[in-house]
Amino acid sequence: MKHYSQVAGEIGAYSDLPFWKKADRGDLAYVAYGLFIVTLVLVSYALGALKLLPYDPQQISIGLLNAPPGRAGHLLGTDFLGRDILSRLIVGIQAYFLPGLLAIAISLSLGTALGVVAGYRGGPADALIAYFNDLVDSFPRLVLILLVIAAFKPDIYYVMVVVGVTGVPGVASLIAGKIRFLRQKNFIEAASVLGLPAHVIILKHILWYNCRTLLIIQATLGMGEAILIETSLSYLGFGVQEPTPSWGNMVQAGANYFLQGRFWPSTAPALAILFTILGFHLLGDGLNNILEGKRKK
Amino acid sequence: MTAPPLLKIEDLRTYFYSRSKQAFIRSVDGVSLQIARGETLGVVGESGSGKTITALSIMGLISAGPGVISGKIGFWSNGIRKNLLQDLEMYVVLRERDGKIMDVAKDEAGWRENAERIMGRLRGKEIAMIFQSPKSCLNPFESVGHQITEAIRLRTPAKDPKEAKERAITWLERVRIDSPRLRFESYSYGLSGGMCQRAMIAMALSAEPALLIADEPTTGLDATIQSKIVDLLAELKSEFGITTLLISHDISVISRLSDSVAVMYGGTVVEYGPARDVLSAGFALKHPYTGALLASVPSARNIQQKGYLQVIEGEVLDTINLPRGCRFYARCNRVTEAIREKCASREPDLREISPGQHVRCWLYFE
Amino acid sequence: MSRTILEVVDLRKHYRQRRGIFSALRGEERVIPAVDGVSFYLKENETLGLVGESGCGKTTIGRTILRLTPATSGKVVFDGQDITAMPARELRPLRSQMQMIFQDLDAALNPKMRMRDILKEAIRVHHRVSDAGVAQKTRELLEQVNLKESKLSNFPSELSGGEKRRVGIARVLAVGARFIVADEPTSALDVSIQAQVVNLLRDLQKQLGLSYLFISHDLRVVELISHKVAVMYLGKIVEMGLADRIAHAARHPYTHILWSSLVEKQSKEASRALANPRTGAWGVFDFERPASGCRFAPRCPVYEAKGRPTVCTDPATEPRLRDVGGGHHVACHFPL
Amino acid sequence: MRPAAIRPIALALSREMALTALLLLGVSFVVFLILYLSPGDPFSVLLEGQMAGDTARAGIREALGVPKAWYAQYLSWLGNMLKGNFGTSIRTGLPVFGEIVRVGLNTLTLTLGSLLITLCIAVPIALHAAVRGDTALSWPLTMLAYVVSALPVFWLGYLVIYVFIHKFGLFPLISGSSGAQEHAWLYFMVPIAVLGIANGTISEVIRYLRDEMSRVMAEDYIRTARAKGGSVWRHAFKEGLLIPVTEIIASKIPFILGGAVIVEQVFNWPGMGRMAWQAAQDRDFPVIMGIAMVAAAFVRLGSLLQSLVYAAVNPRGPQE
Repeated sequence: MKHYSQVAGEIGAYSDLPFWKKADRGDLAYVAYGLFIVTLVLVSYALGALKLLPYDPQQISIGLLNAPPGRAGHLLGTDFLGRDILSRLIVGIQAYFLPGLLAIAISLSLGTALGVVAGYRGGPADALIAYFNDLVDSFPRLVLILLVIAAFKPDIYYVMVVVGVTGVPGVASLIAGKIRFLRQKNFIEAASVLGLPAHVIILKHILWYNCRTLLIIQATLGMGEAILIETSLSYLGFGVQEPTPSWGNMVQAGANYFLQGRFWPSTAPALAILFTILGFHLLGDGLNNILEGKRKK
Repeated sequence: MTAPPLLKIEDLRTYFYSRSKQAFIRSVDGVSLQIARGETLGVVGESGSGKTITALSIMGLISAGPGVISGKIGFWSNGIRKNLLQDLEMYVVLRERDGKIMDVAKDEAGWRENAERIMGRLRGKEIAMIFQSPKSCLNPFESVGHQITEAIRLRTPAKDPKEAKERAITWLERVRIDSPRLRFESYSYGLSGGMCQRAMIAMALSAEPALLIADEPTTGLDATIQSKIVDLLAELKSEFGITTLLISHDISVISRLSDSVAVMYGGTVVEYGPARDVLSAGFALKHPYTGALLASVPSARNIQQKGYLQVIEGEVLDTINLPRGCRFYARCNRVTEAIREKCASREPDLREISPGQHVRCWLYFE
Repeated sequence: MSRTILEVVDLRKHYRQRRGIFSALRGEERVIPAVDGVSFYLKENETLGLVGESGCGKTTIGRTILRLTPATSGKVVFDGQDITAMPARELRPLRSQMQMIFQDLDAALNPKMRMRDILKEAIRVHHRVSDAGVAQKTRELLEQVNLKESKLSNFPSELSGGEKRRVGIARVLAVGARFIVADEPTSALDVSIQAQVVNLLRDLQKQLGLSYLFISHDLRVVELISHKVAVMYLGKIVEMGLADRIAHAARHPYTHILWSSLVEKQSKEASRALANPRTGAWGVFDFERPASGCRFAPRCPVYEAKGRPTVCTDPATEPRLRDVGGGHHVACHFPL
Repeated sequence: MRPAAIRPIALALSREMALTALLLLGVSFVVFLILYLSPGDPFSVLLEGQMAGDTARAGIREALGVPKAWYAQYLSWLGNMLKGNFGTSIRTGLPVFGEIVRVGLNTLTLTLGSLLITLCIAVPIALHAAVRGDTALSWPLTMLAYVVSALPVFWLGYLVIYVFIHKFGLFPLISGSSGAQEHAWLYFMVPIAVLGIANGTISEVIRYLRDEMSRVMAEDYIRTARAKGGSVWRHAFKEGLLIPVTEIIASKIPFILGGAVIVEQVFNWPGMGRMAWQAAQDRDFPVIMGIAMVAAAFVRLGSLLQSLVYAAVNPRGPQE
């Protein structure tokens, strides 16, 4: 049985309902979880940068190899060299946080610029950008990164420039699509007939009012993507090298001890990766459903 | 004994739920209508009056929740006598608060199966329907002729493809599509709006239905094409004598084709009677809304004197915030002091004030 | 004697339609003559109705005059100044006087802005106005288009059709428009709301001396609101004159058919007299191969009745708009 | 297939071929550019293994007649590649093209297999959600999809290896090349299953298919089909399922190829991905450049399929 009920006799205007009342519970849960993860990452990044850690992530203690969580004050236990897993996880964020931001910055700025040119100008610019998009999409991302690593040295910032550039087509086509939608409704023509100069139409009406939620969502999804790439690379041995901790190389190091039945040193960072990426994905989708409007069934 | 009406709708209610406003959209809020065999009933009303939702409820094409929640739809056709909303009450639990339905619990999956059992053989066979914007009503990936043949093979004894194709072509000729054999193979993007609508009409009538529902068949078409489609419907009506439920916001289309007319406002029927009375400006016993609607269409007199159009103040009723009293009270200009209190607080019911003429207005009730 | 506010001379707008990369390489290019040599003038405080079936180019004329799409050739003179090729900077002051109301109710409204901000932006687009000035002007606009003050904080999605159209009009008045191209302003509205908007447009014309180019396929509304009417067919004006003469004393066969197709006026005899078996194939404009000479010939009953005279289809003697008395212009060799 | 349908397909095919050629040219240029910009002079890097001194290398370059200008180098490299000569691998000295073809097939099966699995999981869930709407089952399913697509695939790989191999002693964890064991097909299937589930695209694929399906179910011509009493599936299939699935195939192949690199590493799977990893490790340029080209060709293959299906289904011809 599906239940529908109306509480109030008189319904106020739609706009004075605060947005969390209008949104549906599932999306609110997504956004809440996402925001929790983002704050956790920010706090950990700060802690890591300021070196305020429960233990020194590099400090080896022979007596406590692969200790289970909670043993001898190590909240999350220790790894195969007896180093505290919690501190290493916190420091592990350094590996992807700033590079991730760089990747997002590149894909959003370039993507928006190309999207606006394609959407607003149209014609040959549109075809050129479509070609650029196809070109970037033709490369499997990891293969392109391996190529860059082979040519240059495996520095995370080079990699994140590549991740940023390969994120550009996605953003560009979303922005161009939004502009085409507005153009279809003659919105852009109505604004220019009124006398609004082009830069006002683009910056204020198109980007600020109609594209800001879209860009926030792309930023969250972009961060999730950056984490996935960084952890995969450090798993492949190209990311941060031992002994500095990164979630990827912690999983990889811990995995060797599966055969001895010790799962935790590899599972802890894997769960960290899982929950963080999940957080960013849910935040992006939740915001999208609330702000951009879920497609009504 | 006059023959029983082909279709009899009693107190039909179809609601939708706006999750963002957490309130019911009461699209159809107690509609009662009937169509005699061979007659054309015109339903006129503005957007949001519930005329299309009524038609979709008859056909059982409402998918959004909660959908049809109460009412009876009696259907009598050669040999079939059925209530299309058979034991709906078993699937729906309604709770009212001060006269308005505030809670609905509906077993939607259960009702969907039950409705499918009832309507399965009727939809497309006994009752056929054509829609607005015909170009988007045809499958863009299949040729027009093929879709008509499918209807024929589904709903008529002509199962063999070749025979069905021939029959489809004769129907294309019948709806005056030029060079039907060529058009048979063409796709909807290659046809004009007018021709798509003719193909839809052919598709609907090829199953020889007892009842044809036409929902805004001429809206969106050019003036010259509109009149051609209206002519075609008139010819088919005189030739086949098919019972039709014609829905439109264009009063001239309704007056041209209908025998009796129902005027809908805010999800209810406010006036119902023979077309020549309801739609003739001179006829006195008329619901204020009908009168105002007729007056707001530029008539020859208006145009002659370049006079102002008689306007109905205010906005079209929003079917979420329904007022307590008569739905048209806020925009009505014939409220007299004697009935103002009743109009504002109690909703009038649809009563027969003269033979065949039903009105929902306190003005005519003592 | 009211001044001429707008004059259009031999306006043309041809769209080049490329089929695909390959056809472009082969230079095969289809030119669609959307507007093919249109001339008219419009006086202050006057409304010119522009009617014709969809696809006849009436909207394109409106957009070309307002320079939304560049004209292929011809001249547009606004208030005495030739604006066809005027650079954008110079055009800007004039721009505020020439405005457009779009068919799509949401065209003028940014879906994410409240109505108050939409009007404030329109008021401030051409000259700096203090906050108090804006508030005062907003109240004035609301009163002119009779919108309730309470609606100021609503988003466009919360407004009804009629309210959206009125905000569109208020926005146009805010910049001080004197000439408005109204492209199908009533077609997306219900009958009762249409009547309100038609009355509103006429009131504004009386109060502010506005002049309208009223584009619509709703003949009744055009007849009511326009002083003069121009009938278009396949990119050309085939008849132009006073509104009631066009409606009741049409001289061009197409105009007669258009007005006689008004459903309720159509008595059986009128339609049968002009019915032409081949007119069954209405509706599909054949742009690719427009008939030479008079473009209406293939569907014209008079051309059929007169035994298909070659004068109609010979490109040299293509019928030109000529005055048949009392300022009434027709482009037909055998006016009714 | 109606004869009339051949023309749009031929048109779509020729358009796609031209685009693919242009794109592969672009890819080759990007690959060369990256190489050219790399700190070491590409040729000195190439010859690093064999020749020690700078002067010696300069001599070699003259001898080989290696042109100075960068575009001349690019053109000669491109010319060789078109003739099938992708150069020789620095590490193995074998012609790159032969190597790539040998392992390319494995990666192709791995990629297409996992794509198939992703679709086999995603399509039923999406259809269920589109037709039934929100049911008790749909929330857990979407949550599971989210978790699975956020899962690090290498960790899952290790876990699966441990469970399948260590626990059940199914097959020894040695290089995949020895096909003799009796459970060879299982060894073959596990990586495909792992990549199919954990390639990080499942939740997006489900959402895209569900949205497309619900959009089509709400189209007018489906309502006509219902009103006609016809089968909704027959009408909704083309636009609601066939085209979105080909869209997914074309757009997701790059992601899955990326995932393949990792899965091949985890499972010691003899594929292009592992070779690319190896080449990156040893800075073995010809190999990595060859792999990039072939990977790009794979991706273009996907979009070729997509535009073919679209042209075959949509009578209007290739344009939107």
